[in-house]
Amino acid sequence: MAKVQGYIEIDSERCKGCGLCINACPVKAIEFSSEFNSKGYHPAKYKGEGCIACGFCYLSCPDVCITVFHGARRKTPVGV
Amino acid sequence: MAKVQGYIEIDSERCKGCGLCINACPVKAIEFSSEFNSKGYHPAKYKGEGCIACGFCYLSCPDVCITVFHGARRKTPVGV
Amino acid sequence: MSYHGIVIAGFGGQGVMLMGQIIAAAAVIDGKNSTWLPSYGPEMRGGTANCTVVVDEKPVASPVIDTPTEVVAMNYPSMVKFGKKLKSGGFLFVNASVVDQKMDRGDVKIIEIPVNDIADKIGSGKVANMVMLGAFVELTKVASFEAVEEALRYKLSGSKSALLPLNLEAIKKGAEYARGR
Amino acid sequence: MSYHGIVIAGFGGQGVMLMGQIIAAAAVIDGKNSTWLPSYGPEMRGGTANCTVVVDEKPVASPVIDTPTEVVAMNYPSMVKFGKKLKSGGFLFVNASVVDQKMDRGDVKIIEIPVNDIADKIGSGKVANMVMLGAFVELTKVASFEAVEEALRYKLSGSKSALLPLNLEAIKKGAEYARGR
Amino acid sequence: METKIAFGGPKSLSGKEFTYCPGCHHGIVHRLIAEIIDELGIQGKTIMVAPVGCSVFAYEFFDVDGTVAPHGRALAVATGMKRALPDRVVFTYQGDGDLAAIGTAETVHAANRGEKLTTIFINNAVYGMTGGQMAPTTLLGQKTTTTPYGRRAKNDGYPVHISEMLSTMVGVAYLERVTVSTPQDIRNAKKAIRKAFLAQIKNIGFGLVEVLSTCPTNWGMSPVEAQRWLLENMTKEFPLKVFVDKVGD
Amino acid sequence: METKIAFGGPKSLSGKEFTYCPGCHHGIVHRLIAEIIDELGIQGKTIMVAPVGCSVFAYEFFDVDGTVAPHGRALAVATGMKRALPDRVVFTYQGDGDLAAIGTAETVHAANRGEKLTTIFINNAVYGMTGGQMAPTTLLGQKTTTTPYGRRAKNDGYPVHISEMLSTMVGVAYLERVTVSTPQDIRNAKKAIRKAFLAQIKNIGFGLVEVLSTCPTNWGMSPVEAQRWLLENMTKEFPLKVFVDKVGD
Amino acid sequence: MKTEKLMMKGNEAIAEAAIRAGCRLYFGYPITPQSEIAEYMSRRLPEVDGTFLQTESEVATVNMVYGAASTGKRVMTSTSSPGFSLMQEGVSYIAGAELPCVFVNVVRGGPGLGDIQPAQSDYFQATKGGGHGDYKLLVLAPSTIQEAVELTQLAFDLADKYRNPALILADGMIGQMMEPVELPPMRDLSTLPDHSDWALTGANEREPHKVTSFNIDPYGLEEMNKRYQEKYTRAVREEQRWEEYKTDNAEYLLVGYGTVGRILKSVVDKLAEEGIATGVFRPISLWPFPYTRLRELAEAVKFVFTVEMSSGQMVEDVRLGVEGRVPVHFYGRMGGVVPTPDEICSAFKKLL
Amino acid sequence: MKTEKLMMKGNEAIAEAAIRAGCRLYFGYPITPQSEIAEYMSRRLPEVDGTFLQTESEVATVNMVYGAASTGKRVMTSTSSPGFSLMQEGVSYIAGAELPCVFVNVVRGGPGLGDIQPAQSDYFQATKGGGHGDYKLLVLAPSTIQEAVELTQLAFDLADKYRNPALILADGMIGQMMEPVELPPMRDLSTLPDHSDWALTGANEREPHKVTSFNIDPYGLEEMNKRYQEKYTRAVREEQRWEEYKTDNAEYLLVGYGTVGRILKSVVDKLAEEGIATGVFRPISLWPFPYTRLRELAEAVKFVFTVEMSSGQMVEDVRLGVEGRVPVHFYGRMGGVVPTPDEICSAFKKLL
Ligand SMILES: Cc1ncc(C[n+]2csc(CCOP(=O)(O)OP(=O)(O)O)c2C)c(N)n1
Ligand SMILES: Cc1ncc(C[n+]2csc(CCOP(=O)(O)OP(=O)(O)O)c2C)c(N)n1
Ligand code: SF4
Ligand code: SF4
Ligand code: SF4
Ligand code: SF4
Ligand code: SF4
Ligand code: SF4
Ligand SMILES: [Mg+2]
Ligand SMILES: [Mg+2]
Repeated sequence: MAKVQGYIEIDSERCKGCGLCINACPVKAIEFSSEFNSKGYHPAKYKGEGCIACGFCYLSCPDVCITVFHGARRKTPVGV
Repeated sequence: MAKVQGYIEIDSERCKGCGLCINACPVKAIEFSSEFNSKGYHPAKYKGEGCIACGFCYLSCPDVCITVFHGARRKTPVGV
Repeated sequence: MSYHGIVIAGFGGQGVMLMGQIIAAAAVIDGKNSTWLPSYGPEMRGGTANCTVVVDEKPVASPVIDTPTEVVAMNYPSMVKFGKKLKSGGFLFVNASVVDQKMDRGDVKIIEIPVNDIADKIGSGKVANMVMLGAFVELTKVASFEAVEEALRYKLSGSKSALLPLNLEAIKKGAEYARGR
Repeated sequence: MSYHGIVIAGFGGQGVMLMGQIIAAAAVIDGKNSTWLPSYGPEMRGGTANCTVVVDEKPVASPVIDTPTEVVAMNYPSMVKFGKKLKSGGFLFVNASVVDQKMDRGDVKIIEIPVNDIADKIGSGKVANMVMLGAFVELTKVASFEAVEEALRYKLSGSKSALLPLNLEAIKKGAEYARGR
Repeated sequence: METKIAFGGPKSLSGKEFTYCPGCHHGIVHRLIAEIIDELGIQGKTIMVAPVGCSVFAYEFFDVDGTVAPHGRALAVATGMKRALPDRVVFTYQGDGDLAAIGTAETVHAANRGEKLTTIFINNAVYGMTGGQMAPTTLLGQKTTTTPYGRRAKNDGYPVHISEMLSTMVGVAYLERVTVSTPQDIRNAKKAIRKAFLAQIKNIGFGLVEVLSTCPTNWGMSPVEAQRWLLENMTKEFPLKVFVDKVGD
Repeated sequence: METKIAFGGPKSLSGKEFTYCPGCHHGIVHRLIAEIIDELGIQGKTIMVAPVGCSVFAYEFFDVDGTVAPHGRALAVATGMKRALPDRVVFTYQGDGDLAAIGTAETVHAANRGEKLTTIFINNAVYGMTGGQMAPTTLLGQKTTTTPYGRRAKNDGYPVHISEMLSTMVGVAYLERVTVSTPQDIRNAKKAIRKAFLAQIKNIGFGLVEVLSTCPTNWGMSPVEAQRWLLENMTKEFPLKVFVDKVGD
Repeated sequence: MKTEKLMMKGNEAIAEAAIRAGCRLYFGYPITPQSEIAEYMSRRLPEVDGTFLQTESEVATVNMVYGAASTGKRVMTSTSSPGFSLMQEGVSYIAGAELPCVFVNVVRGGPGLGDIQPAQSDYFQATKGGGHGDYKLLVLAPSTIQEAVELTQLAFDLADKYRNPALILADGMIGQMMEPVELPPMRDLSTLPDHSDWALTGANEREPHKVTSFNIDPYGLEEMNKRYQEKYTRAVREEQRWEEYKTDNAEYLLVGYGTVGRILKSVVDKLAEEGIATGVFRPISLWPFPYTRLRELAEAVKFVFTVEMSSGQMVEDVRLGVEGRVPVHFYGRMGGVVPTPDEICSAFKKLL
Repeated sequence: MKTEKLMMKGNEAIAEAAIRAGCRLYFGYPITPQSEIAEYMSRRLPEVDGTFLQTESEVATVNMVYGAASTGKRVMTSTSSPGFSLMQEGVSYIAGAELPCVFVNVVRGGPGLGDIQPAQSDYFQATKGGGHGDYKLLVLAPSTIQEAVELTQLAFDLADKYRNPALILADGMIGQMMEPVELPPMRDLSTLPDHSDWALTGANEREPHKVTSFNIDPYGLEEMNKRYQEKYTRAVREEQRWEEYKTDNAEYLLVGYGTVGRILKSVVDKLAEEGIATGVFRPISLWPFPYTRLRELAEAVKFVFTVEMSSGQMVEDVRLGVEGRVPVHFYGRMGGVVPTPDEICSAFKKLL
């Protein structure tokens, strides 16, 4: 089976920087941003490549910040 | 083993005439009195013979009315 | 007399509660007002039971009474306890089948009815309370016998209706005995 | 000034509660009266936290205050919320490391201290609150530095005593910065 | 052959006449408990906690210090006592309404904490004192004053099995279900009660004996019929069994 | 290859931001419940009962009718609702303090009656909301703000095993213990929650899912550490298991 | 429609009145002297497609009532003193969540386990708030069985009108006594008030409803409290109820509620025979207490004499009403003892 | 003996004061804003051979307190509003069984779940009887942490003196605030009152003791109630406590307890600056309420102004004390809002 291609979007304002998505991602495609969000957290951020759309990050996120997409990245973001 | 000889005494004022001792006695040595006690019950009464001191009546009596004795009947009653 | 303050008392199981209820209901059927107030509480199991019935032309103010106008004593302790509260000139009904002592009051009318004996005679000791009821109604005129019958018929409806004739018979015998005293 | 009504506010985790407790304790060590009153409630997790410290020569009547004489704002929302309640002529201490806007009040003394930067410089951002404390005590004279040290020593006793030198250093640096403004 | 008392009333009973209905098993169980207290020689250091239920007067029937707890809370009251006086022997005596309905939480947690307490649990499948309403342990189909059409699982739920439930708990040291419907049963019940006290005295944990009991009055049966009904029906739903025994012999 | 959402937030959530601490499992479980409500198409007939605990605001987080029950009484409140509206879907969401301490009696009796209700039980071994006190489910040796020397069985009793206890009851239709500490666990948990809802919808009986969850804040760990601690310690005391399944597939 | 008079026990009459008021949900736990309410409901509710559930405790009961009431349906429970104490947390929640429902407390002698005889020693608990927080129950005290029937129906209507729990405060005498009673007709359920604007019934094609007493923000919670207080102010204006007996030319005013209230009528009659002009003021709504009328009446008498089956609880409200205008005296029996007309007469005459 | 002043949180100071008063048994269930009492006890009691037990609920708590108190030992629990509501049945039993023990209710905004901010809306529950029956708690309301310490100790002594439960009625502010406090020395346990004449300790070489609130005979129960009432009458005579501040030449009397009581001092000072002579009457014993002194003071002022963090509860006792002599006005904040001195000043000045 060919490797699925995907990408994710993270609602960085909603994110609390808990790191559970980072911990869960099998391909290490997520990292902490060095920026703060308005809550004062370093939100998680997609590294921009490598996502295989496995959904682990979505499953692990306690704050429903992540949307996972099949296929190639689009420029227009898709709402949660 | 020789058959044990025994007798029982029943506190007939305390007795509520429930009949559990009568039901329990293996040798049918207890019966209801035809008299009333002051509570208005027909108390249980030892038939006067046959007791084998098995204690079943004592065990079954919910109102602690019965004392069971080993040996032959004495004239002077023994307190509970 | 239009006002009756009645206490009916006895051992649990002697049917004093039912007696009171029938009187209260019959009075209402006759167009009067009444209250029936039981002593209650399961803790009193095996002890004495009593109820207070008030019958009045006006709405009943107090269902508790100090001095009954009539007392029905189905056993000795009840006679002692309530007999002495009885209003002067009032009726004291005593179950003579079980009470052999006398109440020492000259100012009241003492009616002794051997209700258990009468009941036994018509076939069941269980209707001794109805015998007393018959005597009571006969002498106090607290209600009409028609109303008593209707009240009883209501109580003994359904599966218990077979018991009605025996109960009515007991009431009749009680009334007869009272009349014949 | 013998009366101080101080509000210290910031994000949870910025150490505003401890700051207030040290001030209150130090004032008591100096022989004054004080109260420390926290905003409380776990439901406020992640939200802002604040405490009110009242220092007075007389016993403190009200631990709640309408118009603080001093406000310490460790973040922007706190500055907005409490800065406007500040008494005319009072002190507004602002954590300049994280607040870049200005409070629009000409009638109060605004003291901006880049406490995180100063704390970072001495090795730990965690003591930013102590830097602010140093500056605050220096300018308000709410308590003596000896008393502050004693209060801190008490708080950081036992296993935490290793942290004492760093904290004292932070207080010193805060005071120096305030003096040098 | 010398005349001597083979069976006589225990001295840990106060001698007050029981207020129970004729043939009610409460009395038998009282006597067994008192015998055990006598035999273990603990009368002077025993404290009893009576429930609210027909046995509300039980604190008067035993010749030991005693109190009556709010309905269902006997095990909380007993916990307070035992924590205050760890070297005394504290026992509760509770009905099925008391222990298995309103007192469920206190029962579960005292057992689970392994409180060094002894509980005698009278399961008579009915609320005796208040006039025969459904108990948690009422059998399916059984008529009571609040299940006039018979207990229906759909509306009223299933009989609660307290011993089965508590048997999952580490804190429990002795747990047995008995009855007192035949002389042999009574002897067994006494052994169980002894062990439930020993579980406390030896500091092993919580001891409870569930006694399937009759309520002739509210079952509308004679005492002898009631025993028969119990043996035929209740023991099917609630099998007699040692659930936990950490006491040994 | 077309772009499509593989995983996105469920519509039965109100969209309000959760008030939980970073990394707290409450949020994951909320999402799973909402997904199930979406998938079963029951949003318009579901009523939620929130507890008192960190999830006290949960009735705001779901886009369904809701209320918050007094501490521990969610299942009594839910019973009242369900008896009034038998064709609605009513679920409770409760912490371990709420369900297994103060709410023990209500839990046991709702389960035992076989109420057609669904309960999600968050076991995080601690009282989250009030600041980290001991819960009934706190592990032996675990330090909390009321077991500063670690939980000692002798004084504080043993961890309570709710699922084991309820598994003895006839009224229970679905009962499983899960966790949400790995993606695989989360998938399992979702299946369990679905079945616990189906137990209600199909009128079989009471459904409960116990979710072993983290409380990073009161455990004093990072969210990732907390998950690890849970998998290493809590699952030993509380093994993951299907206890009752009358729902089938 | 049945209008003939039936002899009914108070407990059963209350139960039947509730059903005729449209109550189809009853949750309860047995306790003397009111278990007949539950027993009656267990027989009768299935006949009218209603639900009777015997609960595991009074704590569970009050919360089931909370749940059922939150669906907007008419629901009731009944208990006696210790049981109502156990319900206090739930009662406070129900009031805070503004849910209509009806409680019946058939009071018995206290405190603690006490006994099971008629008493009035739960007046404070009923009227001042046995639970925490600033809430009130609408409290109605019947003195006859007929009135118990009427007030039970009124309780449901007031509960709906104010979205607030109502309480029938009776005593063992009212519960156990039989009296002739005329029952109202069966209420058509479709005529019951519409609660679809707030009830929890599933958010189908509408915004979700939330029912709660919770507000983490004190200013928000204060707003909620203001809403409650507005309702209470309205009730104080509109719901004061009482009965007067021979107050017209009375020189002395006797005050008592419930069972005592009717006994006092006998007392007034007895005293009238002796030429002493007294009258009875019998509060029917204990909350809101009928201060207004009491104040008026008090101005016209020499003193006020309050009788209770308690150590003196309602007498505080009497004092608050009278405000020192004339002396307020008190006579009480405790522990379940019902005072007789004679003893009240002599207690009264000692004050002359 | 340690006499230096420590900065302590109210909750912790209360806990330490209890231990120093000889309390070695604490049962409790966490609830904000007083969980620190339990937490402190869990750390501290094992150090002094005492027992801390976290219970399964407040219902269990109050009954464990009952059990422990029945052994004659000093025992305490603490809770906040909803928790105290749950304890009401048990409180009534404890009062009925005449057991000494100490409750602490750190009141929060209600009703229902409400919030967790400081409030005074449980005054009625505390003073009139939240539970059923004719009983009273000895209720003490501290306004500083130092006073919380002293009243905690007093509470144990009064509880023993009257064989009656005592209640510290505080609020979230007292519980959470830190203030300097001087702690009393540790009480020698052997000096505690002897309860061996009634306590349940095992009937070794003596007649068994029975502790109960139960008496199936109403006349017997009435006798028990008379015994309670005698104690209460004595307490009314001996235990009225209050503080006055600048009442000497006051033209207006401000009345408030606890937290409000101390805030009122600021108000009086502020008003004095404006030349308005007011004084504060601060009840310390809420039951028995210090009616006697209030009545005296009320005669000398133009009106009385009562302030509470409630919709108006203690104000009823103020009215009962003042008895219409002068007007009684009220200002209250609800839901956990603490009034500030300024707003009270302006509310007051509107009345002039
Ligand atoms: C709080 C409270 N609720 C209810 C009651 C009434 N009540 C007294 S005993 C009892 C149940 C008794 O049944 P059980 O515990 O089974 O004991 P039994 O009488 O059958 O031995 C009830 C409900 C009460 N006294 N207190
Ligand atoms: C009657 C009552 N007692 C106590 C409390 C305080 N309280 C609020 S939440 C809570 C426990 C929370 O723990 P848990 O149920 O485990 O939920 P978590 O916060 O861990 O999710 C307690 C004791 C309360 N609100 N009401
Ligand atoms: S969907 Fe899978 S691969 Fe893609 S970012 Fe999330 S966890 Fe990583
Ligand atoms: S799991 Fe969610 S909240 Fe946590 S870091 Fe990732 S996106 Fe943020
Ligand atoms: S001891 Fe045995 S044989 Fe003798 S009377 Fe009793 S039961 Fe019968
Ligand atoms: S068992 Fe006891 S009470 Fe029953 S009849 Fe025999 S002696 Fe009497
Ligand atoms: S009612 Fe039942 S349980 Fe109670 S004493 Fe009578 S027989 Fe025994
Ligand atoms: S305290 Fe614990 S349970 Fe509560 S929100 Fe925070 S992490 Fe979650
Ligand atoms: Mg039973
Ligand atoms: Mg938890």
